[in-house]
Amino acid sequence: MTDDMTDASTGSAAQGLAEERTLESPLTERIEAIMLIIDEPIGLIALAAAVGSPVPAVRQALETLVDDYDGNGQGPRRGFELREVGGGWRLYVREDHDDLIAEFVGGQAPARLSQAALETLAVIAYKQPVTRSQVASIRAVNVDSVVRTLLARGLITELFADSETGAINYGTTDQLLQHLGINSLDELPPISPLLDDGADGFDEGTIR
Amino acid sequence: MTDDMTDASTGSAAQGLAEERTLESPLTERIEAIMLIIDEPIGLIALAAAVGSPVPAVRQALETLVDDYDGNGQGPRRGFELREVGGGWRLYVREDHDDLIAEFVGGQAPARLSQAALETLAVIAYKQPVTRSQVASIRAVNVDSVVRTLLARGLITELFADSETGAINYGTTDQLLQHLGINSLDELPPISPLLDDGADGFDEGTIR
Amino acid sequence: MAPSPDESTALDAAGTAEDAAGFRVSLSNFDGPFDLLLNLISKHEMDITEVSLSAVTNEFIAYLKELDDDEELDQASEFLVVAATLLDMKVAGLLPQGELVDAEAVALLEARDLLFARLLQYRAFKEVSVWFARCLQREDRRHVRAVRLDEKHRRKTPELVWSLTPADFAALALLAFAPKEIPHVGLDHLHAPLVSIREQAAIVVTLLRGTESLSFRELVSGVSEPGIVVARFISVLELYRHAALSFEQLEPLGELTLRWAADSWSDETLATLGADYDR
Repeated sequence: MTDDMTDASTGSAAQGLAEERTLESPLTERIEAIMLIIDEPIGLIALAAAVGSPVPAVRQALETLVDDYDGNGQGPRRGFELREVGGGWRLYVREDHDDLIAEFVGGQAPARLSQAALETLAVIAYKQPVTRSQVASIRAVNVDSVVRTLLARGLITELFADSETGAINYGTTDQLLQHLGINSLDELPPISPLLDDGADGFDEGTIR
Repeated sequence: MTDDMTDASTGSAAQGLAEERTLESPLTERIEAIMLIIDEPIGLIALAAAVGSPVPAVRQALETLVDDYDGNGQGPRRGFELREVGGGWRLYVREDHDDLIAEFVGGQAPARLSQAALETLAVIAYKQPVTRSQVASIRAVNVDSVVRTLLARGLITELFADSETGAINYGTTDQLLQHLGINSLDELPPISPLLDDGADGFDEGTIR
Repeated sequence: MAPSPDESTALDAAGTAEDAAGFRVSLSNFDGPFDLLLNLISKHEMDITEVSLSAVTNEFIAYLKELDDDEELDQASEFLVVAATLLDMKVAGLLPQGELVDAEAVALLEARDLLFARLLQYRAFKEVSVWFARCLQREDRRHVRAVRLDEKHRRKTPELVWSLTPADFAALALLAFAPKEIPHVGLDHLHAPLVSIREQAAIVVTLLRGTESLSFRELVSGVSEPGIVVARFISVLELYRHAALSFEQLEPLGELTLRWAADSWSDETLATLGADYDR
């Protein structure tokens, strides 16, 4: 019976806390929204500007979130954590799960590039700098995921954003040159846009 | 008194649930870890394989997480949510914060599809697998360039070539489902474009 | 008689098509949105044969002129689809139907049903495209987590196996650049090349003056294009109007024999020949 009482009071204390949380939750929610989409750590001041709240409040909300994710709030511990690294905040997979991630990533990325990836890479190599939509229209298929793969493999890189459209232009990396065993792009065999005189260098047997 | 009893029993039931949660939390954590690193939706079975747990357990853990993030668990509502879209699960910024994020990331809205492209897309979605000439006979206009656009956007794909005529059959992609925010083609609104009394079978209400 | 749409139907149909603002039709027997017209026709509340498609078309062209380019293209392509179907329906509707239900009449009815079906099907897809647009637009605004893999995890990816030589790579590039031409059905046959009646008349004149008489069959022998045959026939009629030739036909559908009969003929006449057919 006493236990029940204790439970009940804990319950209502927790409830009070929950209400308080609810009041501030919009700020933690806004921070979480930003955290979900950023690639690079974001500094406290930039974050405060992004969520439109004063720096001290943001700092406090970040602490709340860190505690939350570590399982020191009301909910369970999360599989990710919020960390301040190099002057900025960002979500990271909790270290406990690194092996899981390594295994998953290893299973995801095959050792060989697909035919689609290779053709896209070839288009970028010969057309660079080139945007994704330009590649897509040459290949007549969507190349978004293939471009991601090539980026992740370090075979291509983002060169610059088009000043007008903001579209990112891609080019190949030195790593590709190393794989091909050449020193510069000039050493790529010339291909003519017209097949007739390009056909010399075009050996069906080597393609498949 | 009766009320108290009810409260108490509810309380301990909730506690029981909480303990259960704690026990399974490693699974939700593992799922969260995977969710944090994927860049396309992950299907239930692939996810179960990744986290090394049976499918039913993973399905239940996903439900727990969805509830958690929606604020129906023990912690506060989160600024992100877990959605099943395009045949798999993925983390999204909660809709309430889309404006905040849009402001933060800037950039411009992607080009909208033309009315012709939308109608062609609708025909392909409902009639797939379907050839271009079949689409054209419904749309009664040449659809070549529209099909090209839809291919380049990754919304449709070439399924197979007709064994007799060699005509290419098109179908929609999982990416289209993602762009529509639905999980499968079953979620398309029903239309019955057939035939004699098609007007009756066609319920405007369900579409708008 | 084509009824003017009664109030309730008009309201009902207008309600379902309210966002289809846009093109309105004003005919002697109908005034309202184009969509409503289709509704009425598809519900058999208006007779397609009573609708002047040319009047609808004229109005539509006037309407188009007030739109900007994008809108114009969309609306025009839609109108073409619908108008073509209406035209088909009208043709089927105007053809005589015997009182007896013979095979031909049944086929005709089926053809009409088919056309209805086509119209309704087209409209169904058009309507549902609104749902597509709305979903795409809503989802465009959503933000999904798509963050590059941490360097620390990226290093765990298996080493890339690379086996292509620069020559292989160039061959791949050629393959990738080869235009993936989407084969298409030519529409050229829908636009028969224009045939000049004047040119054909000149040929007719030359042929007839060089000989005593010619049958029409001889006049068009070796010509395979229907357009040219038609143009030659029209020029024969025109030349006859100018009393430049005479013809005789001994029995109905029999051989048509042509003779050059002009007393005075100047090539200036030729220059104005067939002006009625100019547009």
